[in-house]
Amino acid sequence: MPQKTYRQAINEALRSEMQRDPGVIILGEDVAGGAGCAGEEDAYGGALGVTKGLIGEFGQSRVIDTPITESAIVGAAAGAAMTGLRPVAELMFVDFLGVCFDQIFNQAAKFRYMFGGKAKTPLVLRTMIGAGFRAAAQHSQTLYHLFTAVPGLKCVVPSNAYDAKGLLIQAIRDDDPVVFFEHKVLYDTTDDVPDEAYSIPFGEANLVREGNDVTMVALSRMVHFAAEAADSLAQEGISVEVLDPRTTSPLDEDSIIESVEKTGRLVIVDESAKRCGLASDIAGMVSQKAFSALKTGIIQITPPHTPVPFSPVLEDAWIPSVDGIKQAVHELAKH
Amino acid sequence: MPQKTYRQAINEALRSEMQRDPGVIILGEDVAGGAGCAGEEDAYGGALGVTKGLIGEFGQSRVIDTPITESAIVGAAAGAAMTGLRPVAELMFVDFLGVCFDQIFNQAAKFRYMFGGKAKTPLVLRTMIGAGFRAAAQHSQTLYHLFTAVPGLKCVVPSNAYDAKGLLIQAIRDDDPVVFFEHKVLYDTTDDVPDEAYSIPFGEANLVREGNDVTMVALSRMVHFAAEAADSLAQEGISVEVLDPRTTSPLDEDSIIESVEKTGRLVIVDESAKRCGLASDIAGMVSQKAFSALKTGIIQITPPHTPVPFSPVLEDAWIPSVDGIKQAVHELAKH
Amino acid sequence: MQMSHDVLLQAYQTMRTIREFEERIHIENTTGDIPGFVHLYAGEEAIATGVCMNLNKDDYIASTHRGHGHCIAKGCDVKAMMKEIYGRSTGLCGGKGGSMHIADLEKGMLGANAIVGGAPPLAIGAALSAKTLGDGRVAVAFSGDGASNQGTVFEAINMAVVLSLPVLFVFENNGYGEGTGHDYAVGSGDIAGRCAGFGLPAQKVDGTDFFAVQKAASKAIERARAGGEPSVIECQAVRFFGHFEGDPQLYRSKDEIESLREHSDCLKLFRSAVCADGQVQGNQLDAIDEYVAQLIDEAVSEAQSAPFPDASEVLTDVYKSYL
Amino acid sequence: MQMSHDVLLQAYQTMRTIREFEERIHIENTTGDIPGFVHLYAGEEAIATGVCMNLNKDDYIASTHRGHGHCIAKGCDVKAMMKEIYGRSTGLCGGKGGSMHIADLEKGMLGANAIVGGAPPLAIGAALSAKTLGDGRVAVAFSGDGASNQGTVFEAINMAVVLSLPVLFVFENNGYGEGTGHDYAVGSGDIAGRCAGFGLPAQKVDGTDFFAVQKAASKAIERARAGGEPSVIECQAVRFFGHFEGDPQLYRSKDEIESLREHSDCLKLFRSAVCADGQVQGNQLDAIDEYVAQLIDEAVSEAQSAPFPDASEVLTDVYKSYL
Ligand SMILES: Cc1ncc(C[n+]2csc(CCOP(=O)(O)OP(=O)(O)O)c2C)c(N)n1
Ligand SMILES: Cc1ncc(C[n+]2csc(CCOP(=O)(O)OP(=O)(O)O)c2C)c(N)n1
Ligand SMILES: [Mg+2]
Ligand SMILES: [Mg+2]
Repeated sequence: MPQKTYRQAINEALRSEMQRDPGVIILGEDVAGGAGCAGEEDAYGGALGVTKGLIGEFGQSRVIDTPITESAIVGAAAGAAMTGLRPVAELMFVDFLGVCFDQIFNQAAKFRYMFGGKAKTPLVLRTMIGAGFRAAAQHSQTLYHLFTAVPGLKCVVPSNAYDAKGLLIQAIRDDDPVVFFEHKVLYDTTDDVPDEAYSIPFGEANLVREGNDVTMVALSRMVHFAAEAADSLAQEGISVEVLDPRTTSPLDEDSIIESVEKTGRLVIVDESAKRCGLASDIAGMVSQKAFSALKTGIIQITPPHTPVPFSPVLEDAWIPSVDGIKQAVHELAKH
Repeated sequence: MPQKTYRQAINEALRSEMQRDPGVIILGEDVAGGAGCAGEEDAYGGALGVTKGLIGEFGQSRVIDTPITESAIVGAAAGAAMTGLRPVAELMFVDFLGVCFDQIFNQAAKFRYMFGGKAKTPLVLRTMIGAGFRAAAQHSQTLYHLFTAVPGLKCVVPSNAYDAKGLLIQAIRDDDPVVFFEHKVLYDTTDDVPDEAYSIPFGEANLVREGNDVTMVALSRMVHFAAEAADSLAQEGISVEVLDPRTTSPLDEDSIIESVEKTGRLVIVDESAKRCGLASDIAGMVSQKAFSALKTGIIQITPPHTPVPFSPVLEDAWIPSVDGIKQAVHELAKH
Repeated sequence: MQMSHDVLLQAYQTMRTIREFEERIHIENTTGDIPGFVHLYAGEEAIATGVCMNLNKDDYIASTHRGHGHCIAKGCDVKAMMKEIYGRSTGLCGGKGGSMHIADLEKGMLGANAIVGGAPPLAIGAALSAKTLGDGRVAVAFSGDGASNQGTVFEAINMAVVLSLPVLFVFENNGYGEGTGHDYAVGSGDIAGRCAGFGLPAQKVDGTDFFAVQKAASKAIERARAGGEPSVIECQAVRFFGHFEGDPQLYRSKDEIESLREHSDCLKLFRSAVCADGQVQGNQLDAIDEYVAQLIDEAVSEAQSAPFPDASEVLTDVYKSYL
Repeated sequence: MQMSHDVLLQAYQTMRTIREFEERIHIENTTGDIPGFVHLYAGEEAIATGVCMNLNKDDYIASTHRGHGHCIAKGCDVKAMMKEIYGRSTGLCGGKGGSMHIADLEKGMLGANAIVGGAPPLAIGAALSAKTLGDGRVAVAFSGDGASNQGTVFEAINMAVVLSLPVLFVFENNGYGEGTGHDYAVGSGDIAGRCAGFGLPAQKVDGTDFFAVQKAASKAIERARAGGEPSVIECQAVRFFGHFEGDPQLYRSKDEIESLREHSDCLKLFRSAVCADGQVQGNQLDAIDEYVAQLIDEAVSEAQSAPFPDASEVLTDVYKSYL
């Protein structure tokens, strides 16, 4: 099967859905780039090149460069979605939610409920998350917990190229508003990705690695750290099962509980917030629904309760590490 | 001791701190009301009358009516706080955070860290939370989880008039940005409130009721429901300890753990989100740090994962209830 | 353009329906039967009516917290609206929305909106749909004077200009944002003027004058429909009731409302204009008044006896599908 | 007002320092030693310098993602800045902020800002402090042309007008917001014009002409200081490098930068202006060039050998006090 990057996989998903459905449009800042300039059209193709090439195929009316105006971008997408299009809006960095959150959390997410079931809002908001680029406190956050908390939204956190394509196709076809979180450090990672369109249903965790001693739930980039830790632990004779929920809303509670019932031990590795983040969400769920299966306390591995620092030394210390994960499992395995 | 409402208590806290420190100013929409109108000054005194009377004492230069422009309000407060004032800004309903979140979560909250410890941002953002007013999906939310998740912010959730006064005075004197969440249904509740100024430190839970069988952690309005349920359960011979953390950030983990170590059972009652809310945050913390003390699973009682509905019948069903709490405890007590 | 007799009667009926709807809610509200926050549109009827009569059923409007008038003018069923305001299961939104969230997508009414400045970004989205699908529709966003200070509104206006979207932004300047005066809150005091700076035609009209509103709106909507060009209309308006029901209105002078009702009532002004030049007979309007009174009467009594939703419905309609 | 010889040399030195700082970072950046996103100010020196030379040390500025020039013009230590950009513990922010968050509160520099439109609301807050405390200070907010489409910016401008705050909003219109042209993104194409609609004086000046900027800024800042009146200046600017370091700049025409460097270099223009009328000798400027080259050289080598923070510092400076 062809090897493709996470970036290419996302681009392919967009292309195939735009070919399939003329109602799919893309809008955002520099999603093409070059509008109103003397040089090339498609000069950017998105800040990190994810939408490159689409304007050439679909034209300016479907790949729409906007001013720097996130409330208008997200609001326009929400309004367009409730009136017949399937817009894919781009919020360049999730850190910018602070200037446009209303349009997604109070508007798009709530239309259906407020209007008594009569609205359909098939909107996808693509956005970039994650530390690791030395991009500092306002360009490095992993904020999917803020969206996961919002009833009416679905949240997708692909950890690899294959999932990114299938989940994005699903997101675009979905009739509810979906926020799609792309981890910036993953764009150049590669995977087997079929050329044809395929979709991955929401709410179905991926079993990354089977194991019997410890269940490890990890999200987005952390899946790779978890798998690496699991490989290393396997050599010590500790068998770790790694689960990637792939979507945080809906969350595949069943698969997590089933695994915990097998292993009796749970570690959660997540780059979102230490407080009210996904790790505590999952820990809370398991401690309510599968308590009797637990042999020992649930360990959450998250960044500290601090902003993301700039200096490489500090940022590296901020991001959960493979070593930190292994240490936590050693701790657990004692029980 | 004089009986005062939650509303009066907050008003008194503002008045006493404004008397004490000329750097304390208030700004927000209709915090006085009547600016540019033919009728009375102080026509509103805040949407629900909380700041009434202050403009009379402190004048327009310290009680500042603003246009409807939340980013400018919160941003101005953040900018003023880092340059020598102690602004108390009002975000009328917390539901409006979507048009101004950037200025609090990316700016005010992060100054100190981003600037290497050199900034001081003594800002208080007062805001209204909670269902129960038939105010529907965009005016009834309890969103302190979104702020609690943000490193750099402190979050205060007073459940009664006495605490409201002491905690607000503490908030105004505090050198970090504080978000102060007032539950709209509590404004008319009364309590013994001393006339003089006093402060309540952050991160110290209030032991509302002692008990031995079950620990119940409840926040804001839910403290009253928890206490009512506890009273009723006491008559059945179930002894419930009720803890009110009073601040969600910092969170008094020690008191919660200590109580769980005594009772072995934990119920959390919270009006914020079911997903990534305070209930899962606390459950996750306990399941990591005090697992061995638990005799049974932790129960989270929250609203469902839906927006807040308008119709009284639906809204009443949405809000956690005393009956629901009692039922959960019966469930627990079986173990 | 001369309006036909029928169109005049229809316009009057719309305005009268809005007025009666609001006056009646004001009365009924005192009984405590109407839940939640209610913001009445009485006094501003000529605006919603003068604008929406230029729209087709499948054109779009996006409204405000003060949305009853826009709903009625866009053709929403008044009985279903009343039931919604009473929180009943047969309301337009099944009782889940209430006054601040009434919507009727089949009528192109994209919702009242409880967030000041919430609607304009949505309206440009509807206009973007129209442009992309080439279906010739247009969108209208209503906002208040207070909303004209909210950043989202300017973002929407600018984007409409940049993308040449078929949208009209209507500002209803009733002089107040809650209890804060327009003259205080709006730098320059000139909403149309500040909008014009974004590169689109912006006109000021007397919002108590149905004909003036209709004429300006018709031109703007034609322009949008023909070439995708956005525009702005600022309507000077008057508000007969408080900001919300229960507002003691201390910020207004004692005789302001009385004087407005006397001199600036768009219904009275309409009646004298059309009767003066003999286009319409007074008794034709009286008949409409009677018809409307009856209709609203029925709407209220039907709403009061309509069933509440079942508590289990709290869980439905969150997603089209979820797990 | 004629500027003294010393002031002219000082202005030149500031501009040259910014230029050299940025040109050198551009070179050093290719080695990969400089972490993260870096946005260079080269080409726009006359703006930061022409504005900030009218400010006192205790006046305030709030800046953008492209903030090095503003920092230097406001008097931040260039060596500490360079160390910050290299992520070192002795940097201005201890390595926690980096290029997009350099701040120096003691110099009234309230921070670069990685959120487009983030600074103007903060600047009005600083102006509110000045007004409340009556200390006669003023605040300046810098924004780009792209930022002029962000709602927060208009909110800040409107509030400054409403509250009569001593603040100046400077727009640096370098023609691009990332790879999107100003002509496309800014409805009406006239930033000063759209700002004027909010009720404050707004002027357009040539941002490559130090004297024009200085004159306009001086007037606006005096007005603010005297009576708390806000104003706007839009400066037509040029950007010599890409949006960020690493930007292939495909959206620009091939010879644009060359031509700008030839004809629109504010430093060259300054030199010929002051030398032409004999106010300053060319060799005086050459001496400054040499001094600055040496300074930046030291700044870079000192930064490169400065220590990184200790990993444990990740946990400090979140709160003044917590638990
Ligand atoms: C973002 C936001 N801020 C504040 C409010 C509270 N609020 C509701 S209506 C209103 C006044 C709106 O004034 P205007 O736009 O003039 O409309 P009017 O009520 O006069 O029709 C305010 C401040 C809100 N609902 N949303
Ligand atoms: C709210 C927000 N949206 C988008 C961005 C991404 N971004 C950073 S700089 C920039 C362009 C800014 O253009 P302009 O204001 O003209 O400033 P210039 O870069 O030209 O100096 C963009 C889009 C951001 N940092 N913040
Ligand atoms: Mg108004
Ligand atoms: Mg620019």
